[in-house]
Amino acid sequence: MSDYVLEAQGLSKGFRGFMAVQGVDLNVENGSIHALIGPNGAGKTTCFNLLTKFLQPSAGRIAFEGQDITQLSPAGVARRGMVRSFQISAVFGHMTALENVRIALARARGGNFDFWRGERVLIRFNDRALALLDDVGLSDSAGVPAVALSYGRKRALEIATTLALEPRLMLLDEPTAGMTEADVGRIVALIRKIRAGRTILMVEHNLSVVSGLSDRITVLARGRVLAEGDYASVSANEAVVTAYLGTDHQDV
Amino acid sequence: ASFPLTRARAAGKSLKIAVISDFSGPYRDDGGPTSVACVKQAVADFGAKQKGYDVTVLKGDHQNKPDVGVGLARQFYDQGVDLVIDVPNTAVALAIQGVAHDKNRAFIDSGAAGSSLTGKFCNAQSIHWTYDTYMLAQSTGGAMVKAGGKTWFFITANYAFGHLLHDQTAAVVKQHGGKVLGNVNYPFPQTTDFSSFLIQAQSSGAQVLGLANAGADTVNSVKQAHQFGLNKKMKIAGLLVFLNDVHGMGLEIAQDLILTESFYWNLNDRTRAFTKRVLPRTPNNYPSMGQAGCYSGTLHFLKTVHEMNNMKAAANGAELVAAMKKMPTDDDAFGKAYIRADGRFMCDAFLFRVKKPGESKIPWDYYTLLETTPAAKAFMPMAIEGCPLVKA
Amino acid sequence: MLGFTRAQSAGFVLMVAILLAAPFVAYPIFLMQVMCYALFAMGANLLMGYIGLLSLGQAAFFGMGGYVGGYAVQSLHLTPELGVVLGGLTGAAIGVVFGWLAIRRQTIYFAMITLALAQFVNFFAVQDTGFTGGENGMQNIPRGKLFGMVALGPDLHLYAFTLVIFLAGFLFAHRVIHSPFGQVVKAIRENESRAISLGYKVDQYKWIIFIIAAFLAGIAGALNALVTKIVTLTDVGNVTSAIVVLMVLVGGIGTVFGPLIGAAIVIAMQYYLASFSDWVTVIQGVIFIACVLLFRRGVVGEFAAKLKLSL
Amino acid sequence: MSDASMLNVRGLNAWYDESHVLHGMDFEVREGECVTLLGRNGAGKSTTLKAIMGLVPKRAGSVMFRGRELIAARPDVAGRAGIGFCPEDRGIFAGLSVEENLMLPPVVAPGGMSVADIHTLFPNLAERAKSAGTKLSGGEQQMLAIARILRTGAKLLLLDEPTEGLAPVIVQQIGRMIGEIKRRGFTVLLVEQNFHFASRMADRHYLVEHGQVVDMIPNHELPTRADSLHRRLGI
Amino acid sequence: MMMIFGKPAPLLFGQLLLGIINGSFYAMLSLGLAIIFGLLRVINFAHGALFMVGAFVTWGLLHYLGIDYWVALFAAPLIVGAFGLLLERGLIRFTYKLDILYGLLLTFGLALVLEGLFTNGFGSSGVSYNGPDILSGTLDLGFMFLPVYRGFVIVAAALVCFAVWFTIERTRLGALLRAATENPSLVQAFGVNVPRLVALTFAGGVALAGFAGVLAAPLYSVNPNMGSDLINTVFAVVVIGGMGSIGGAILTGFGLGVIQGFTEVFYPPASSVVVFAVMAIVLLARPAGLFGKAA
Ligand SMILES: Nc1ncnc2c1ncn2[C@@H]1O[C@H](COP(=O)(O)OP(=O)(O)OP(=O)(O)O)[C@@H](O)[C@H]1O
Ligand SMILES: Nc1ncnc2c1ncn2[C@@H]1O[C@H](COP(=O)(O)OP(=O)(O)OP(=O)(O)O)[C@@H](O)[C@H]1O
Ligand SMILES: [Mg+2]
Ligand SMILES: [Mg+2]
Repeated sequence: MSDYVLEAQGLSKGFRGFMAVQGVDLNVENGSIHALIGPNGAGKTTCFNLLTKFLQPSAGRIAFEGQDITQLSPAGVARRGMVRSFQISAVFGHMTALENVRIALARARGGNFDFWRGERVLIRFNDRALALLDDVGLSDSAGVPAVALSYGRKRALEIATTLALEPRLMLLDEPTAGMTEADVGRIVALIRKIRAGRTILMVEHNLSVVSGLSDRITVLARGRVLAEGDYASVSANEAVVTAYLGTDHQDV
Repeated sequence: ASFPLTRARAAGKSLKIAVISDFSGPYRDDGGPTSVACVKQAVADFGAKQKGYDVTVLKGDHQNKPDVGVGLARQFYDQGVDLVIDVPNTAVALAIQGVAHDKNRAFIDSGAAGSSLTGKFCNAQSIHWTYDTYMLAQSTGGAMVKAGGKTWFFITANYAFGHLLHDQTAAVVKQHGGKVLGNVNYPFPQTTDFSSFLIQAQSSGAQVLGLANAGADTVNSVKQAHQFGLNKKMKIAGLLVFLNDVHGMGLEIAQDLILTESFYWNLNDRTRAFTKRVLPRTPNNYPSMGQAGCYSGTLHFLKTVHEMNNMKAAANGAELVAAMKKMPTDDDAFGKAYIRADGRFMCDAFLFRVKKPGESKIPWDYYTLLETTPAAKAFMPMAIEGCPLVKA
Repeated sequence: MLGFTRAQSAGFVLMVAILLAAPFVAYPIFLMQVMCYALFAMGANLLMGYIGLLSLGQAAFFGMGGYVGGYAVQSLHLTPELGVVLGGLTGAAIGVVFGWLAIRRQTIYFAMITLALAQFVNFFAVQDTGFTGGENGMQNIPRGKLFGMVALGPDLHLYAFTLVIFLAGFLFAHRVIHSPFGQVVKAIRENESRAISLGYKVDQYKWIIFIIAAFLAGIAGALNALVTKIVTLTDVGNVTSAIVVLMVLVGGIGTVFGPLIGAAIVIAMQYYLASFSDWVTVIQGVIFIACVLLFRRGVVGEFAAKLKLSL
Repeated sequence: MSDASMLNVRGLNAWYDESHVLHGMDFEVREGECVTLLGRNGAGKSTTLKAIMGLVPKRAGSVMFRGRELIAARPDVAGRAGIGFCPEDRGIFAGLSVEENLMLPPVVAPGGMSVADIHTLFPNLAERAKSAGTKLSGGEQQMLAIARILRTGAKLLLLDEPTEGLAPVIVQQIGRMIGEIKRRGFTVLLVEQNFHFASRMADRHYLVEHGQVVDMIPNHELPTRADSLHRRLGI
Repeated sequence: MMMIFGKPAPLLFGQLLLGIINGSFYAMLSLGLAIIFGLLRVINFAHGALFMVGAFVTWGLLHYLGIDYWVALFAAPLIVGAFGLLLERGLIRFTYKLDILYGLLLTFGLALVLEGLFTNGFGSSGVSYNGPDILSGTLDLGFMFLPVYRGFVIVAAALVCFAVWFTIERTRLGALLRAATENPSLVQAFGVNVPRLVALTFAGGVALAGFAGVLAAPLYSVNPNMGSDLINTVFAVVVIGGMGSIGGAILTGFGLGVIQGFTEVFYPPASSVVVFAVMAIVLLARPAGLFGKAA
């Protein structure tokens, strides 16, 4: 088996003649935290959508753990162990935090169509669900409907839900977007904590998060890969500075 | 057992008649309030009060839904209604005819066209008044071929009623030596534009355009035929047209249309007298044949009950209807007629031509009589109808 | 019990008590029709209330269930319970096909696809005079003998039969909602993409609900054929599709007892408005408008909101 | 900088359906100033801007704009009175071209920037005038959202997180742009998450917590008031 | 005679033309629906009923006031539009914040009320209305005789459709409308009185139905159900074209008229169901309709 959990070659996607992603190669090393950065509209979210099959690529192929997943359905991709979060926070609003996590656990433990059984069979997932909520610091909110949680806590809940699937590869789309710096710190700590035993691919604009967490960075611009490497090499790259970081990024 | 809603009859002779009809939909003008008026007129003409009867007239809107019709009829019968009358729309009529049988109460259909009412679905409790598809076909089809309309093109509403009308008329046309050059089955309902079919009719070169449809469809077909100038080259035969439809088209457009009705208000002194009596009850709508049938049917029902002079027997639908069949009918709307064993009311069929605007002298003066087909020839012989009552 | 809340259990007991007593004070045929339509509406309620899909073609399942059920009893001389089962299976079978086509679409597009597909069934029903009887419909359907033994002719016998099927359907629908499956369906309604990203095959869940709704509609149609002894084009028509939506709304979308109450109100309206004759359509229209402007949550919904209960 | 009060908000309350979000906001913006509202997520910053415009379902209190009470006015009245609003989500219209987006808001008073001026300030917008609004990159969309309220002659601009989710390089551009419009005499009420950015733009900062103003810090006092900032914002 | 698929060529040319004429009614009605849906997110089930009202108003103007066709051509849409304004202010606006379903239901109820009232007032067989004399008679086109009035309908409909399309896609007013479709509260914050704009738009859409009603009065039976017969097809047109798409509604309207026209020659019984077949196919292939934006 190769060192790469995820290998994408020549990934492309056009929307009515406009190429949002064009010939992107992306290799994510096993056990690493890999960041995808780039200006707005560079195609980062689109890449995520392609990798998780929420969009069908116009060209290219994707392999996860050495197996071709280019033709899989989004649910199929998730079932293989590659799970995403969303740029806009995505929780099941009118279900409690506990129920949110339980839904994911139920899927991980077989996923079922048994409409003839009572809800109570779900109770057996409670312990594990509470443990996961505890991991992300939400143990006191288990019974709270997700809509009532603050923004930062919603993101944490989303991560707990994702973790419930025990994914081998997690794709996080701007996990800290729109958060206060205190919340950002909490999420960064959480990501550090959960990285053990899994690989993480994330899109992020917050450079301190990127520099602090990521082992490797791919910079996208106008749908193409502009540069790749660790933070030091990428931030020194002339092209990256003009296209993304700007000259005075140090003090932002 | 469920609530025994037996009729708590007062000592007096009380009778209940329910008009089940379309009061809010497309057949309202062919039945509806005018039918109720005609029924009430019959009660008055019979002299119910003077003869000591307490007659109540009820009404119900079947909304063209058979299950609503069934529900209504059941409820009416359970409330002690002795006669349900009118019911345009063959599907609803058939359903109610079944209820009448189950409840053993009398039913007179005047508004529906299907000849199957006295065919395989006939029963001892039901009478079909006024007209049916076979009679329309005989009169319009037969008389027109005789008058020289040898080649026909049909525009047919694509449902059982349209097919029946088409098939029966086509058969009559052929039987009289005519020829059918073509037919289109158009979707019913949902068709408002007939121009395509009219063009096809025109290019067939037929002499007669037969419209096997009813109501707004017929109005639309005639109106549009007029626009395309079809009426200049072909005769147009409306296989089921009521006076109200002609009124809705206006004479400018309807002129020269050929059609059959078994009643026309301006036919003779008796029909005029009847119309004069009933008009105050129905100010905006002259009765057409279906509504006149309600008058005639109600009157005959009342006369029969009176004749039987036994309210208990009269409450038995089969007995009552049998008595109605025995007694010949006579009234101002249809003159002398009778009811056949299968429940078919036997009246003459009149072939009319619609007047030109200049010919019409008074309001609603629309028809010129062309031919009369006697009842015996107009209606389907019992032998081929397949009514179980007759075989038995 | 059965996942009922306490208020729902009380409601259920009350409902059963009322339905047991009802035929002795009210008109049995009316009550049976109410139960048929309530079954039908329960299916539609699953679609509308729990996955948020509005179908404008439910009559296709109801009507075809009725035709097949009626045909089975009338022409094949099968027993009534088999007729009802066949009706349900017919509904489900059509539901499998229609659902497969429609389920990928949302909102108004879903509504329109279901409308279009139902139009084909309607077209078939109008055409085929041999099987469906065209616009004359299927008339004089016998009620037959239950399991070949108990004659259903007497209204009370048929009433008992209808009640049993209705209650079974009611509990079944309730179980579906409160099952692990139902939880996933709820999650899908809340956030579809997220459910997909967790690995749920969302389309299959929707499809199953769709088929269940069609199955219930088919059962209801066949039962209704036995009750009214007729099946006609109205049963497959758009008006019937609209009426079942109205029932769900009047009763209260997404409520447990809404379909029954909605069906009772709408059927009663058809029965009792009929004597207003000329004004039937106007009054119906006014009721629609009033529902939207004044009782948006439906009768049960408004009532439950007042009492702060889930019913 | 004059001392005339442009916007004076007193005891502003706002509700979304049942939830009470603003609990008596008090603050003031003077003519020519740039003032920020700082606060954690959900503190009610965006809601404050929306409440000023009248875009919340229910509000109470007082919103005086240039001596005129707006608390009972419809949003279009606030717009006509001369308040320009740039929402959190930018609100670029997908069905309109860039040019149509730019020309959409009606001119409400003389003294707005001309289209030519705007095109010099944002050359990108001139280049892409004909393409659909949402085909622009995030940064360009943000520029367009600000540019179109500069045209109308509105004197007070409400900007809600103009830098959110933007690449650093774009953030710098936006920063320069806000500096430029300040120079041109516009008054700005800015909601920001990005504290460093805010500190370079603003004259004064209001700290918002649970729908109330809890502190006000003039920009030059920032270094000495770090404790308050830390306590309130975790910075 | 030249034959195409077993049918004489002139007949087919004729059908093409007739299809376009029918299509112009679809186009005008679906245009109004598309505008109303686009801005108000209301699926106006009362559209057919308002079309019917337009035809009755035309008849009423002549019958009671002696006002002839040419005046009615302008007056009737105005009257129907004004009526629409009342409906919007009095009823429809209360559904804006609700699920789309409620607007649909309310307008469905409205349609029932209107049809019921007109049935009670004027009966079900309808009233007679003849078009203006100058437009009576037929034109010989070589392959068919075209009633002059139908020719007039094509021209009038095409002009109105173009004018509406132009207003919406090419003018500032149109830009405001389109923007308000996407984000009404923001447009209002810019200083535009959106509620008034919305009310006027509804009135405008309804006036289009009224205009179609005037054009239809001399052509079809003027009866209370004339609108409900058409409305299903018109909805299909809007959906096929892509909900809310103006150009889509117009092009699909004409296109579907033609498809239906040909079906009427080759297999008449299917001519109503063909619309739904097209709709099913289009929606399966293109979820948002032919010209709709992907949701
Ligand atoms: N469904 C779509 N249809 C048309 N264009 C799209 C679609 N989705 C994305 N795009 C376009 O593709 C480009 C890339 O978008 P994408 O969302 O991937 O950017 P991003 O890198 O995630 O940006 P951001 O940092 O702003 O989130 C943008 O120009 C966007 O307008
Ligand atoms: N449309 C809405 N309906 C109900 N509650 C809302 C709505 N919009 C915002 N809220 C709630 O109001 C509160 C204040 O929200 P607001 O958007 O004003 O916060 P903010 O300070 O702008 O936060 P952020 O930095 O995340 O943008 C939050 O608790 C939020 O959940
Ligand atoms: Mg993105
Ligand atoms: Mg905000």
